[in-house]
Amino acid sequence: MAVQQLGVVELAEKVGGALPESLAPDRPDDGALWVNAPKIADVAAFLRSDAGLDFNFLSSISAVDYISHFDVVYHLTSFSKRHTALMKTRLDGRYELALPTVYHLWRGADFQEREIWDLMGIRFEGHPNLKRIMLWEGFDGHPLRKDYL
Amino acid sequence: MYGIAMAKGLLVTLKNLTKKPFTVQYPEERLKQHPRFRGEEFVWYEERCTGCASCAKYCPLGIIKIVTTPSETAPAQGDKYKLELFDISIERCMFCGLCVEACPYDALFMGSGFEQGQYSRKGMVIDIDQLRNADKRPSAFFRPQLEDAGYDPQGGRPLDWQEVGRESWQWHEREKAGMKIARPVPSDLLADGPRVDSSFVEDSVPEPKATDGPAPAGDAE
Amino acid sequence: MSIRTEPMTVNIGPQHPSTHGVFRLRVTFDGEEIIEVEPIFGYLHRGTEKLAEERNYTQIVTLTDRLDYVSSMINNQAYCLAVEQLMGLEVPQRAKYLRTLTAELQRVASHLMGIGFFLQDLGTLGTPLMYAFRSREKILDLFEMLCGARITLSYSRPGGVFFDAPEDFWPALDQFLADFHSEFQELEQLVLENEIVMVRTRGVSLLPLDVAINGSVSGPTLRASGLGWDWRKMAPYDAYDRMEFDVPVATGGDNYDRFWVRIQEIHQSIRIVRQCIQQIEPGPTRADVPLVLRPEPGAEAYGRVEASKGELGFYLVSDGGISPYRCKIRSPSLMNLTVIEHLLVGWRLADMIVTLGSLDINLGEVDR
Amino acid sequence: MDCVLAPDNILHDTLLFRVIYEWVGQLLPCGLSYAVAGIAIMLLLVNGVLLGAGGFSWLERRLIGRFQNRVGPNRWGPFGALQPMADLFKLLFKEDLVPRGADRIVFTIVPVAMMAPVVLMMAVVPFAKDTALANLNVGVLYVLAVTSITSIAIFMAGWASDNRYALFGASRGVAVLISYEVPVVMSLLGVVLVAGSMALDDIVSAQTVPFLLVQPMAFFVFLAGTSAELNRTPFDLAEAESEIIAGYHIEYSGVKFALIQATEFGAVLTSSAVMVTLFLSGWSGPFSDYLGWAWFLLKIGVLAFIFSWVRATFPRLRIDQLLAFAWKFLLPLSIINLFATALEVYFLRNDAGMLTTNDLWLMAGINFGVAFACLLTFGTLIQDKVRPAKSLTAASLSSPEVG
Repeated sequence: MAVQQLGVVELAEKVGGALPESLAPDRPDDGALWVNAPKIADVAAFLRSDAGLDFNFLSSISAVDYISHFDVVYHLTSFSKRHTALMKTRLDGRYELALPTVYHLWRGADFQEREIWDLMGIRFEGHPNLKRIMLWEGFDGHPLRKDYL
Repeated sequence: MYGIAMAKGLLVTLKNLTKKPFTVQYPEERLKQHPRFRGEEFVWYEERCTGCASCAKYCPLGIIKIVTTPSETAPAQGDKYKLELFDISIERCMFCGLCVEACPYDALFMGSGFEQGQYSRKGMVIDIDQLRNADKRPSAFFRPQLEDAGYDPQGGRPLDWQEVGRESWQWHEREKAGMKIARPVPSDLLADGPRVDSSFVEDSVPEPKATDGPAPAGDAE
Repeated sequence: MSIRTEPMTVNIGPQHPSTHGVFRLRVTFDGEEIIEVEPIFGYLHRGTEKLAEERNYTQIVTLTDRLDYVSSMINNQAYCLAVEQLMGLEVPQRAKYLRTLTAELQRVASHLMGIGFFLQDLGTLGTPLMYAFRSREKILDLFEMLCGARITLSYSRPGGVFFDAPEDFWPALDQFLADFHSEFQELEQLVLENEIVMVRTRGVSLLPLDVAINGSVSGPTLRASGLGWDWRKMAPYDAYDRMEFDVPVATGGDNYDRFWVRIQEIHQSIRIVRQCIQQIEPGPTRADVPLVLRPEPGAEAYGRVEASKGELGFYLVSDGGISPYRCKIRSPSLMNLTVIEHLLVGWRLADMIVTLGSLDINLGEVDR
Repeated sequence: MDCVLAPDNILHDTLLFRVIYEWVGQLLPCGLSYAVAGIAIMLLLVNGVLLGAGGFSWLERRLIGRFQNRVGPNRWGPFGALQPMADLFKLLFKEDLVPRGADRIVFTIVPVAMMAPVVLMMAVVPFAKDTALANLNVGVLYVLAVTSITSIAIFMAGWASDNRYALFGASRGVAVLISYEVPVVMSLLGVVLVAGSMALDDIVSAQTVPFLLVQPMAFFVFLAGTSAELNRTPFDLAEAESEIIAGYHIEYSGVKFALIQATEFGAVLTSSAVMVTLFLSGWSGPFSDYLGWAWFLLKIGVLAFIFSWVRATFPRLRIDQLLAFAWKFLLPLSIINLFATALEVYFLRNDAGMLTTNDLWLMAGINFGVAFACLLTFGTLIQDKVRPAKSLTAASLSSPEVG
């Protein structure tokens, strides 16, 4: 059985039922589960622990700079249920951006969150070791941002 | 029992002691290079070049520098530019061959050498005169017409500009149909004396748009 | 009477023969035993993701060559899959086979290198490494035949592969497969059951499955911990859905198992190559795509493959321009290093080097 | 002034010394002549060892090259034979760096301290009939004593370098040397028992049957122990290239590095020489009255080949495994060997306390049996640790079931 991407409607239903007000409305219909930024860790914990979903593997975390806002994208995989899902959240503005960490759910988030902090400048609250990873401490700016030339 | 596998290992190395070494003693012996080898000495045919700078635009590193002026004779001869500068600074070149792929006129080829070591960075820039005077043994990289002619840059003779183009047969048709279709080898590639292909101008000058914006290589046609 | 001891902090790397590049570990030792590990990255950071934002879609292929530079073919493939997903391109059948074939050859080459350096780290004087290189060189020769380069290949392009294989590639490939069997057997005889290799690697640096999954570990490292998760099987891309192959799984999760899984994967890769040769049919090798691609604005794609080190993913976001708006690279080597602390603490200096070798990281990919 | 060496002089049996001494003695006073002859012999010895080290470094690199299916050094001179010269000149002209934090004096003494035991060891080894520089009656003891200097030199190097890798190397090196000293000494006791003498000359003449056959276990223990003391794979922990880069000599460069390297290669030769003398019946062989040196060199060559062969094949052990190997495997082996030999000698010797050739053959048979039994026992005991790889079962290769 090949791996399927989980339909967003089904996913939203489950998550919305368990964690009301965690899903962000009015987001583009791109097959992703749009989550309110402060709730990201809660939703992640639900996705991780729910027996029917069981997303035990964090494939990747990416951040995209849209100038007016940032999107943070989580690619999740479930080894047992053989499905994947896309979870997104949006951070408005460009300064003092912060997001709850998922480090404690998936240890694999460690370096990726550090990388996003390093290169994109999004702080992950609760990450135990949020230092720069590719660049050195004291580097000025976050080079993957669109305004960094 | 303990030690059996270790003894086996000893036998393996002992067996290799008697084998002929697989390494090649480089300056004296050389590995056979395939005709597609992407080497350093770029081969450029000024006669074929229109100065469209597709190669420069397509270079991921931007190491090709081209300065052109409209030639005085241009209106009479078509839209050819006069090249004043054609520098390839190969110290930063990564030999991806995208410039060769981008060239719509088959004017630029990869070379086949790899021994252009220099003592200074300045020496690593191939300028237009060097390109003009360079040995014209083009690599067959992205040039199926050379491959079909069985041209070997190592052993073959230098090729003239009329011999290297793909204008005399419809290579892109074959590209879409796959390798297995038999196709006559263009005999003009093998001719001894240079032969002016009168069909060249007519066949291969594309729409004028090719000079602005990255031009599609032949396969888009 | 007690002896007063002091922990000693040593920088292993960035200039160290066995850190596989410019990886640096700040390790605190108690005698020879490791009590603290801090990995430090970035010595090879070239800003690939930023560079990709200024290159067009075809030019980025050349950047991917330089990620995991011992398996460029698979990187090209992963990137091209992402672009094709982004553009909705249909890849010709022959190109799919060629990609599968070359990717498997590249996997063999990469694993040979991984095994060779693993054994080098174990302290062999380069003998298994030379035997591994003997075969790897032949693969590189095949690649040179195919695309004119040996390491930085750029063979796959969005929409297929850049060119069909030359006629003399196929006999050369057959010759390679014929030679490879005995050469690789020699390597196996030399090390696979060697008692010193056994005592050095069995039960050392254990990686339990739950730690591995939680740490986003993938590839042979994950499979050595007991989960046969292989994207080639789970979400077949290119021609893998038509290939018959097994996924080697070991349950111990120790250094030996990681080594063993790689050895077995080489056998499986050769199996796939043979099937490709049988099944491949004439046809076009590249979809009719222009050199400069322009996907729809707002389109995004996550293309993933099972690279030689693990799950390699490219997350591309387009804004309708000729270059991606964002190109995120999910590199398996970096993710596999998440568990490094778990693997190293409590073991000795000598084990540390071997464990690093068994993870088979590639710094081009870790730092990008 | 005719100087004649008194027969009770320790160097009386050394033909070369006596010739030089008596020839120079015609011109110079006897005391001076003694010194000149001594220095001449010393120079011969030192240069001989260094030359041998250079030659062996070339040989080993060529050999390992071929073991690895490549060529090895082949650029300079016929078959690259002048490669050691090229290496030497390169190293001589390199800058001689001393780290800032290093203990300069100790740091500088180290190469000499390392070189000394290697050269000193050669003093008692008989190259051919009557050719030992000094036929000490405690030759075996002397060899063992002299080799122990190495451990001090290694520790000096590690401590003086002000480098943590060097410290690792040094502490490993010392641990290894101390551990391996014990089984090596124990294994030699068996040889001494059979030969009935500690003088190397007597041991050679006692070997009507090479002691390799009479004392197989002792030979194995000695070979393994020597490998460890020489820092050669699989026991090259002290300078483990892939772990602590060069270990105790990580900070050495230029001439000092050249000396340390020469020591390492020279030590292989001198240890081989000792081993040849103790186990392979030294210089004896057909026509050994004239061709003793050739036999001697040939046997050294064979041992050096084995050293290179092993080095080209095996990975390295870990420090705890290495020490366990010494204490839990080699030491019991050598003790068993010692007891077996002692019993055999006790029962087999004749009234004069001598063993005949037939006795030696009998002992060879018994000892091989004992060795085989020991190997079997120990092999079974450690089977768990080195159980063979999982066989390629269907379960481990089938399409995965994820749960």
